[in-house]
Amino acid sequence: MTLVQVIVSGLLLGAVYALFSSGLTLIWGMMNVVNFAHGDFVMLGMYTAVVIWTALGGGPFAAVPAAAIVIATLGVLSYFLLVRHIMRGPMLAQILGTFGLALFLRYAAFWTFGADFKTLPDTLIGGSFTLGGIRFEGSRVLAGVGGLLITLLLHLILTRTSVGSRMLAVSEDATAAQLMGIRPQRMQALAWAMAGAATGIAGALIATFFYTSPTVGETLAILAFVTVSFGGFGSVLGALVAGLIIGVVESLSAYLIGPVYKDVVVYVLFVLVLWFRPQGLMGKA
Amino acid sequence: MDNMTRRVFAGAAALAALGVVTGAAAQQPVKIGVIYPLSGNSASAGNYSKMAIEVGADVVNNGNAELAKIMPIAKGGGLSGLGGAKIQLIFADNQGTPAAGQNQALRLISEEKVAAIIGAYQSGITVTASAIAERHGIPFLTAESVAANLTERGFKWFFRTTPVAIDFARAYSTFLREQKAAGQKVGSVALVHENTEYGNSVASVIAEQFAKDGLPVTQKIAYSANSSDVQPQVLQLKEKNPDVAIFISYTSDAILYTKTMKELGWKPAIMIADNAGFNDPAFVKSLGGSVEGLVNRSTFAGGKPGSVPELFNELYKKKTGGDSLDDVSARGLQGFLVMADAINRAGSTDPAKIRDALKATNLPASQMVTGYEGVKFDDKGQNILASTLITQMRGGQYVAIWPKDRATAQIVLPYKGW
Amino acid sequence: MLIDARNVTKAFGAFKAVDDASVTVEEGDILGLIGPNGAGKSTFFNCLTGDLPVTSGTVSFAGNDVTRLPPEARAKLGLARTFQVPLTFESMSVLDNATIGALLRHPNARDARARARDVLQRVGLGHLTDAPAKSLGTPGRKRLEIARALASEPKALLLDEAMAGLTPTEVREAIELVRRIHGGGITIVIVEHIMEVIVSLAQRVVVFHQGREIARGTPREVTSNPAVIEAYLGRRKVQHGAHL
Amino acid sequence: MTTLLRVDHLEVRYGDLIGVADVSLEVPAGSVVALLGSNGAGKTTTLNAIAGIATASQGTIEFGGENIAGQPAYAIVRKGLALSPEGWRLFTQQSVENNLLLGATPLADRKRIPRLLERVYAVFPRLAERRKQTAGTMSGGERQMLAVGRALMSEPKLLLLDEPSLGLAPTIVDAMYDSFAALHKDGQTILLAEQSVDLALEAADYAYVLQVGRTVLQGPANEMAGNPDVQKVYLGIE
Amino acid sequence: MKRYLFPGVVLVLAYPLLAAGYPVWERLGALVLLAAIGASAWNIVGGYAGQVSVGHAVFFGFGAYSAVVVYTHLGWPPIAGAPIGMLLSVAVAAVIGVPTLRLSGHYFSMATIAVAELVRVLSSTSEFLGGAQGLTGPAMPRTVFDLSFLSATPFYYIFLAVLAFLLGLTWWIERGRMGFYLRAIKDSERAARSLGVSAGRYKLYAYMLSGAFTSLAGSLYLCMFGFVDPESGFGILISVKMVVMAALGGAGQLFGPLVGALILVPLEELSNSYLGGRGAGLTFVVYGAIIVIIARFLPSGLLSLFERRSAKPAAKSEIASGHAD
Repeated sequence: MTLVQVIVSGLLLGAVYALFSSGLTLIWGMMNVVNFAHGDFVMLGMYTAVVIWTALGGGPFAAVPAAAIVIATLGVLSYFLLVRHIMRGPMLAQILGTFGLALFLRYAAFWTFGADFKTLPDTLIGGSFTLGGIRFEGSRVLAGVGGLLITLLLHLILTRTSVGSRMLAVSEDATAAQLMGIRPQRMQALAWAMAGAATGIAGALIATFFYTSPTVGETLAILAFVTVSFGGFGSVLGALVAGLIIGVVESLSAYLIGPVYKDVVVYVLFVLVLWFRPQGLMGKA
Repeated sequence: MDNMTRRVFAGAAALAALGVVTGAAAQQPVKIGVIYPLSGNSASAGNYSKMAIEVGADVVNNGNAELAKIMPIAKGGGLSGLGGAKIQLIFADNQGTPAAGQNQALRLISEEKVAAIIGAYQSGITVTASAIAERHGIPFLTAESVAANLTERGFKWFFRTTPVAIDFARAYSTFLREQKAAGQKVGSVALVHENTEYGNSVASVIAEQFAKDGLPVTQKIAYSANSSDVQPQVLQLKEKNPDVAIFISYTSDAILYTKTMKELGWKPAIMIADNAGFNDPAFVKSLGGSVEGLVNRSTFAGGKPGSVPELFNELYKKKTGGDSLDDVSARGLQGFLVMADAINRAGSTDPAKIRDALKATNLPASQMVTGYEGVKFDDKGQNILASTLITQMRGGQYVAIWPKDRATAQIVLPYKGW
Repeated sequence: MLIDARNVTKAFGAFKAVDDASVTVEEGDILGLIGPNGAGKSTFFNCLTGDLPVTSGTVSFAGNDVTRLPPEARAKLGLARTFQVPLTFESMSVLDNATIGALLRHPNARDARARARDVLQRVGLGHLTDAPAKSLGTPGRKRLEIARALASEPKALLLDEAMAGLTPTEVREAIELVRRIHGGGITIVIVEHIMEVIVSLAQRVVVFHQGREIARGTPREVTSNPAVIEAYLGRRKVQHGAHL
Repeated sequence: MTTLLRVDHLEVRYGDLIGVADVSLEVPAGSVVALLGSNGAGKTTTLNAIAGIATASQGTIEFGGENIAGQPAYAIVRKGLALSPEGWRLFTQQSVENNLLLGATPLADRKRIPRLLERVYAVFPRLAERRKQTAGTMSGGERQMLAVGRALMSEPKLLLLDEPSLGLAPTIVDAMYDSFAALHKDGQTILLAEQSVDLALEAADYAYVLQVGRTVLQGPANEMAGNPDVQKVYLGIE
Repeated sequence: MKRYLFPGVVLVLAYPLLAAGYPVWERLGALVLLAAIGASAWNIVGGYAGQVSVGHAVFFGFGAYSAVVVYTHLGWPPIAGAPIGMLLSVAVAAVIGVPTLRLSGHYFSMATIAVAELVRVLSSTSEFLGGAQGLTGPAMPRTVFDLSFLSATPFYYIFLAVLAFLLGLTWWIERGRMGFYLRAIKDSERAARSLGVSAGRYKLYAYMLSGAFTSLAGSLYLCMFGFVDPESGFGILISVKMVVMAALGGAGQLFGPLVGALILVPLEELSNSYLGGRGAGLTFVVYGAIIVIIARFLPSGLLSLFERRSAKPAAKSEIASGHAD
């Protein structure tokens, strides 16, 4: 029974990994840019939720959409002010620029909110329930299900809607997309907005069961990078599958081998995947 | 936004302090360098300690009538031994890296010409920063770093006021054996510790001590700090269901463990936190209600009205806008007071004289902010009177329950939790 | 036989770009590979050089089976090539580009550089040695690619549409250049759309259409072959007859 | 007949290379005009410049009386000028139908889309069979059909086709050219770049022949058909 | 560029004299050089060969740990561990490089991050390496070989010698066959291979060489600071700083990493010294903003400012027609 509990909690965790990785993979897929500030976008989403929820008394129903809007705006601003310019340069410029952005955002948050750890109150979704002998925590279920839904939604937007189709068109061949009357910059800005919104929601949902601090993005960023390259850059569905696998592998190895070794297991698995499938699980060759 | 008000308040206080110092320029101020993590992962602790030390300097420089009754250094008007020289604190950020810690130590010594240094919180950084002080012949006092080897380096300028792992281990062992005698079940003990310098060293010392004292450690769970998830660990605990669980964790993981144990509905009869994260004001504020009856180790536990800890705590609360002193900030403040006392007695800013004064330090328990039995250094620079209190969470704050002579409340078991 | 490709097929998913093609090249040949756009000649060409792995079939070069060898190993055996869209080393000077080729047989950079200078002189880029490669236009880049390949002192030089995008004067100069190279004892395989080039250069011609070989022979033979004319000029109505 | 498109002394440079040196042509509304020339003659560059994905360095491109030279491609296509480009440039990761729908992006009246889809499927029944298939898995001929179909989806006033017969089996070419004829009859204006001289001349009203980036021959299609100079230009035989 | 060389060399040699009596400035000089050694070592594979490793902390950590381990376990002076670290790093580079160098672009970067994190976690569980507590070098110098000096000036000249050797070696490589081949691989691996360049082998050579010198930087770091733990040895920030420094100055250029170090290290140290004590993270707000601004306006690094303008801007020339085959 404990094993089942471990797997369930791994799956829920994995869905959250998928959620906060989906924005990263979307941006990569659209324009070959790896956003080293992604973890800090998540962090700012968490702070937005904390501020709206507690300081302004908005509660969860205002916090989640507010985080989505704030981070989407941040994404669009980053695109127009920075990314649009550095994506024409060498790949190193992307690392340089987004790493600088990461430091800037992280310590701007530090300056504004202080170094304290913050947590959201347990009200509303704090409880837990038992189902068939397995315990579920409300906030994690919400985050896990939210993760699944948002990732699937992003996937559906990309594959089933005309705007998604246009975005994919720009990512494959921006010139040909122009021949269809599509403005590539608009679609790319839209991708940053969508990725930002997903990332903001991810932050808000994670904040319900995780602590918030200016440096929390670092912890999450490496996980997001691993999830995304594991699943294949650019594949939202790949991020979902990879997130779930990583979540379960982490949980199982922490339980069966020892928590210190869970990262070892995940990284070894990741390197093996890259060895046998260099483009990641669902990436395009 | 209590943070904002706090920041504004702190800024105003700093400006005021600056004004006082420049105003009283009759005597050269005595510069003390303070190295803390003011950015990076441990910045929260560093910033609280910084404020506590600022409170201490304010008391020394401007006096406090209540405290002056107990400790002479609080009379005000600066350091009497140096003709009323004020103390000027020079803070430096170690950024959480040993390199920055060492670079800043050198700057404090060579540019700021500080008379002594206090710092640097993380043991690894204390290693590198104190090495520079040693080479330059500047006294270095650490108030928090507990790594055992710090005092084993044969340094002549190094002092440590804080108790170390072995002190904690002895305290736990005695405390648990007393509970056993009182009829509590302590047949199995789980040690949950983060895989860091702090977590590993404390856990292994506890394990050794317990083995010596016949307390069975049945489970040892090491985990990586800043985890994204601790469910597997809690499930392992739930399965073995030990009578006693000791958590050695920083804030982020302390929050996760508390939340996860609540989620998974598991609690031991005696839950002990080894300070650190469970003492972080941020933790206490947000999760204090979920850990009712948690036994904690702390060197700070309020104190009776009119006592040194209580008086300092009030001053600190005023400065921070409501936050109480916690174990880390209280230890930092204690370290500062020891240093101020030594400089005062040295009657000089000559480092050698300060060192000699530190060596001659002999402060009684009554003058302690922390729960030490006093301060007195051995040849290696370790405070031999350092000891710890055991506290328990009651209604959102920690109260001292052990040792009996300093307890302000009776212990209540088993652990209630949420 | 210098190059012997047998039953080469290259499929991309369901699409067979090259379908069971066999071509041999004798030492000293100038072989032309022609065909309209989309005929599969470039794909076939890339199978010869090792840039694309074959789906089935074998390729051998100078007596070695090179079917599974990577391009660099084939280059070491003496197979040099140019690219349809020039892949010059953009960050380097013209001389450095050629030096990369020369380093294959002259590990010492000074020797290689001297050798590269010679080759640049021979292909008519002598006056541009110090110019940045990215300052060259397409004709210059194509010439530079030839120089680079020549500098590696190959047995065979494979030219992938080396003339496309050149003016008639430039084409004539390029043909002259290829003749000179051939005169130096290097076997040439040339993929080309421009019939003029093939007619004036090639000794033998293989014509591709839709991934298959549809004709082979001397240039004169193939240009009068109705299948070739149809492939090139499109479907011809019978009443027009053949004018060639 | 009014002139829908007028290109005057067009020059396009790629760095130092002149892709098109001096091309002038006119396309009257309702006509089919063929642009002939061997590979490298500048047909593709001319079409690309008209559609806005290559930049004219000299000359003017007037479409419906407005100079569109220098405007971005996405703005030009909205004025009613669609290109089926060289190399097809399909969105290979998306389905056949999605590719067609993307072609309809500039269309203001979304309600017409089903009818336009039907029209394309009628011209290329093969595409209807494969509407759910990923474009990247199709054969060359099918890709060509899709590229032409996609261009038709925006109901352009002027359709630019870059070598539409390339790589297609003769029967399909026939069917496609039949459909062009039908479109022509409906009043569709087409500018057609073709290597296949006879095919193009059969379909066209008027033809221009390019050589090395210049218009060297021009005339009514039926006159060009028997002109031996055309073959000389093509095969480079003097 | 050349006319700056002579005054530059004079200034570099005389710097400690100018800074004499100002220990912070003496030390700053040494810190710049140490950072430049690391970034220049990275530059061999990341800049010249264009393989952007974000996991070079692996080698840095091996160097630092080798130095401290020979002291802890054998009682040797730490510097004696430097050659061991270099050899070890060459071997480790081969083991990591063979699988990862097949990956292209960001996948390579991500794989190197993963490997570095893996090593970091493993090191924190190793008793031999002192676990998470880390290991401490000789507290007080026993002999001169412990390289424990009151002033940073001896370190300055040691680092300068190492950097000069490394840059000299890089310069020599740059001029030789390997340098040509590495740049060719960076520009177009396909074209390089068509000319007989064994791209895989040369990338691996560059990776091993780069690893060896990054390891040396780690050993020197340990000699100066006397302490290493998993975070300060194998932490991701160590890797990222090497990349950022080289990219900021100009990756793939001999003096690029040095220029980057000359900007970033003083910026970091001075902003920490003057802003850090206020404890609000202002240091990094400024530091981050400056990096963003440089990336935005000079994506190819500061040295691109000095590039000759004579070369016409690169225009992607495509052939007018005929590449549809």
